[in-house]
Amino acid sequence: MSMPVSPEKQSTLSTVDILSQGMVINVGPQHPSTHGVLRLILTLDGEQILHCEPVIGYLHRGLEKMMERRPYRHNVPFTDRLDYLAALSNNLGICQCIERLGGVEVPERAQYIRVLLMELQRIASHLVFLGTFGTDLGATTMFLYAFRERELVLDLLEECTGARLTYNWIRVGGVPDDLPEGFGEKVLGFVKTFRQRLEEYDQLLTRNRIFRSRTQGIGILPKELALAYGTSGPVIRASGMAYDVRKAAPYEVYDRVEFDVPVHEQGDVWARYLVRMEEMRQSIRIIEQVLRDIPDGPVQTKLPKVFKPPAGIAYSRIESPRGELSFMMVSDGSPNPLRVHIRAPSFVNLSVLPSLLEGTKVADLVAILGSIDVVLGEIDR
Amino acid sequence: MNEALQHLLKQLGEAVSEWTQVGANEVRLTVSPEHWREVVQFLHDDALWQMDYPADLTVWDTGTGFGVYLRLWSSVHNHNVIVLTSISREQPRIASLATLYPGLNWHEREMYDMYGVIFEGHPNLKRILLPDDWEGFPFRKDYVAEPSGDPLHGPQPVD
Amino acid sequence: MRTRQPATEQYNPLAVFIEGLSTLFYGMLVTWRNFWRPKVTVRYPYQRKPMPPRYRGLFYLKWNEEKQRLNCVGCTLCAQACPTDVISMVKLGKGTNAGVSEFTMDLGRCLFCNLCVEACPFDAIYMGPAYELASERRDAALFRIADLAQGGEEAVRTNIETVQRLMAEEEKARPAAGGHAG
Amino acid sequence: MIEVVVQFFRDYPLLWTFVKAVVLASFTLLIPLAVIWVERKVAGFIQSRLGPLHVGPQGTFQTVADALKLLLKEDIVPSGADKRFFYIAPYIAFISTVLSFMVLPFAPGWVALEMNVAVLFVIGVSLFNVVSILMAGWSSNNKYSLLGGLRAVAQLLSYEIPMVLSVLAVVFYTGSLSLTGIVEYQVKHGWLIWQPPIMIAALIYFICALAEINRTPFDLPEAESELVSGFNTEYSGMRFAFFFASEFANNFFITAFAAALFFGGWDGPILPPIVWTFLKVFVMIFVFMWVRWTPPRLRIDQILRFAWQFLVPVSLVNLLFAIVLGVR
Repeated sequence: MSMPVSPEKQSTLSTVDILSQGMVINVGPQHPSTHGVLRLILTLDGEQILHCEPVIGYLHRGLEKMMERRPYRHNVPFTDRLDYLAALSNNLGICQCIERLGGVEVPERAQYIRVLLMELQRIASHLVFLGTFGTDLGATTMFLYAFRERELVLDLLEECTGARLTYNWIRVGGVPDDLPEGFGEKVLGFVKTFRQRLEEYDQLLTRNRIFRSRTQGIGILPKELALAYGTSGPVIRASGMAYDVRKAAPYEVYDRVEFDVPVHEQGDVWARYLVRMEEMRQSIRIIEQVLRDIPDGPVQTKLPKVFKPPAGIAYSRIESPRGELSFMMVSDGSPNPLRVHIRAPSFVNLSVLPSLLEGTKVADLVAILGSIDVVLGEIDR
Repeated sequence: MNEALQHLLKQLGEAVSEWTQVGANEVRLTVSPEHWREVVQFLHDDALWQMDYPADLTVWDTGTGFGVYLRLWSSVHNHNVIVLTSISREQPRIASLATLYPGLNWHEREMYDMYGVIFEGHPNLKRILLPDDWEGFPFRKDYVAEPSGDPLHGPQPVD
Repeated sequence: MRTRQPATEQYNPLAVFIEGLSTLFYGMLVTWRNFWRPKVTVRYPYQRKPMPPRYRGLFYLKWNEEKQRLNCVGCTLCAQACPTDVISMVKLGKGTNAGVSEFTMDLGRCLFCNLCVEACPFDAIYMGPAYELASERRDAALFRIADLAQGGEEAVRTNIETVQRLMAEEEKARPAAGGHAG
Repeated sequence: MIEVVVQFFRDYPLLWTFVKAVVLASFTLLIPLAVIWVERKVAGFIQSRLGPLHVGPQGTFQTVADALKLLLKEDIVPSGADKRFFYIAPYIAFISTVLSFMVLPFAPGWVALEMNVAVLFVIGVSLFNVVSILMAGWSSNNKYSLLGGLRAVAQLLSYEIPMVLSVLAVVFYTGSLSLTGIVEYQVKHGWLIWQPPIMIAALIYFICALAEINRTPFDLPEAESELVSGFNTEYSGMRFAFFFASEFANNFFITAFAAALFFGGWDGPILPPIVWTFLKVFVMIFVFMWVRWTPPRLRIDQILRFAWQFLVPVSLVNLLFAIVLGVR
């Protein structure tokens, strides 16, 4: 419970001595707000956090090693289990990496479909953030509302891909099948509802004074620190750095659609929240443009049965809802990769947590951790 | 990019054994492990590079040695640099960059965890994903994963 | 260590109180509106949502009514496409008319990734709409041919009979080529 | 026959009070069943769900089933717990609630213990609740419980003061410390809520009541996402049921108390008085739940700052107004 005190000191304990001892408290691996099996060893002074040490690895499955033992294209379903809230972006990441390694071209229509699915996925993932963040701060109703709308996205994705969570719907060289009949209208219908619902969220949560006082000025991540730690996604954009892979290194057809990268300067929990809310609006914009511009054509490139890319190193980076998701593959010319490495955005973003937490209150812990929005599946891999 | 690359080669010509430019703003450098820290420090400090964003660091097992891969990005110039090196299997040691880029701290710990590569000068080099008492480095190609072992505490001897 | 706590802005309790109360009321309007909205939940065991046609649930082996057999010819392409070695099968006969006498899927390892369905050139294996596959027993995850085939036990029996009959016919038609199997 | 019983109790008034106490105690145990069911339904409807449906019509017996489940559960005491305090804490919470029910006038004459200092009595016994929470948090030998208990005490004590001050405003206004007296005053002079200083007092009371019964935005003592479940983390089975019951009974009481203080108690046309009391209480409970399911929760320092920097001075000034305006 507290640090050991030597016997001679024990007799002369003053109030100051008692206060200077930290209480060590374990948050997780089973805790309602760690969003998975994350364990934080906190040293507390009352409600003040003196020190935080994250302990990860409870979900480690050795995916990277598993991938070394299988042919390239067999590895795509495993990536569903990385960031399970945005499985499609993992699929895209690994497929892009394999495509670069093997020099595979992707048909235009497939690229548009990929972007469409990616943005739907982003909305679904940010809605999970919104809901869990609301619960973390005590607004339980927000959770249900966000999940209600996420359900609409999942229904759409289910109709297109046939699965609700582990989609595995992006293949090396395209997507396995075209969009189902009438999918575009359904997406537009969803977009229409979702616009109104976003307004409602703003009314319920964003404008709420309590919510703002819980998030503003909390967990400030300065721009320099955000860069030096290599954070990405909404975390770095909330710190005033307009780093979005979709703009910095456009992939698929992101250079053909118009959208803004929301940036906030404050770097606090509030800014990270706002960035994600704004990103959902931008995703809607992208979806509408994609549905307008999508060309006809094939959706998949024919590939040989045994796919052997030439020896070399390739990497791909995409903007997953959590940040820069990067796959790196080393090929030695055989059907199996020599090495697959996954640069998980949550892994990097979480490493900044200890420095954010020092000196804050326990109650802010959940707000800060929630605002980083980690998924343990991709941290532990 | 070209100018910056020339500048780099002029300054650190002997350290960079191989370089290729990929696309407009990406370059791949192969360096010797002794110059690892020096090259990265240069990329970090030099005004033409300012590689301030540590994107990725990883290690792979080639069977005879370990390859090290570092990807940096510059928020100022939008340069991408991949720095590659290879280290021997017997002496898997390389200079740590964790003090230069705090973001590489966990990456280096993970690579130590999985490959047993010692990052010299790392402030807190211990296992990160696996339990502290795990034996061996499971991502090495010669690691024998015993499925009959206790999943929590590494491979157990099978009689 | 307390330096990280941000300096609070000019704190005017009354303004904060009024703002807090008004935004609370504003938010309560949202909850009030939702109070009267139709509910979105489904009373699951009694009510079910229809599954979309592409839904990837429990597998089935397609039954060919015309030929009175399963489409599967036991080519093991699906087993090769599977990343987790779910599928194993016993081939029956050989050549174009071959079939399977046993087809086992260990769904305990299955990722439901659809790769086997895509790999099948014979239109033989599909994923259906059934999704309640959880069980308390490990062996319940082992689906044998009779569990997978459309038509169950009887279809499997008919399938074997058909394939054997076809094999016999083929044998009869080309008695000279009997010796060397491909 | 009835006359004999009535005569018997008239001869032994203490026994009569005891009978009333037993009836009230069972009432205190039963009313949470209704309140919890309402809570679940309201929460469900607000959240686009249907709430409990399975047990009984519209799930009315769901809470009964849950209560039975809790009664049958194993009684677990954490090792290293301070057993005496751990055992006794839930009952203290419950008794404090029952005691406050004793002086509550449901209708004319429907009061278990007619007391001319009822308001003081309520304020006094409700503080037992704080003690029980501290006991539970401390004795559980769990850091989360301890943090929750300490938070709860800090919060409850801070909000007790403006609450008492706003109640005192009513007392000074009506010149009565008896709840029945206050209600009768309102029956004669109209509801107090329409008097300006009492209106502010009612608002302050409402906020403090939210804090006293640990409702969002003041649900810190049991902030699920931070402290697992706060002071009652280690409790299960019967003891948890008592905590739970006392919390919801408290919810009922605090609204009934407000009805008596500000909304004229049983006063109302046509319907019988007891119906009016319950009507007012359940409308207020609904509002409490409505508030509960809307905003996020505050942080402990914000809560305390709000109480000490805003509510206490405002309620003090308001009390002064009430005294000045109330003197006739």
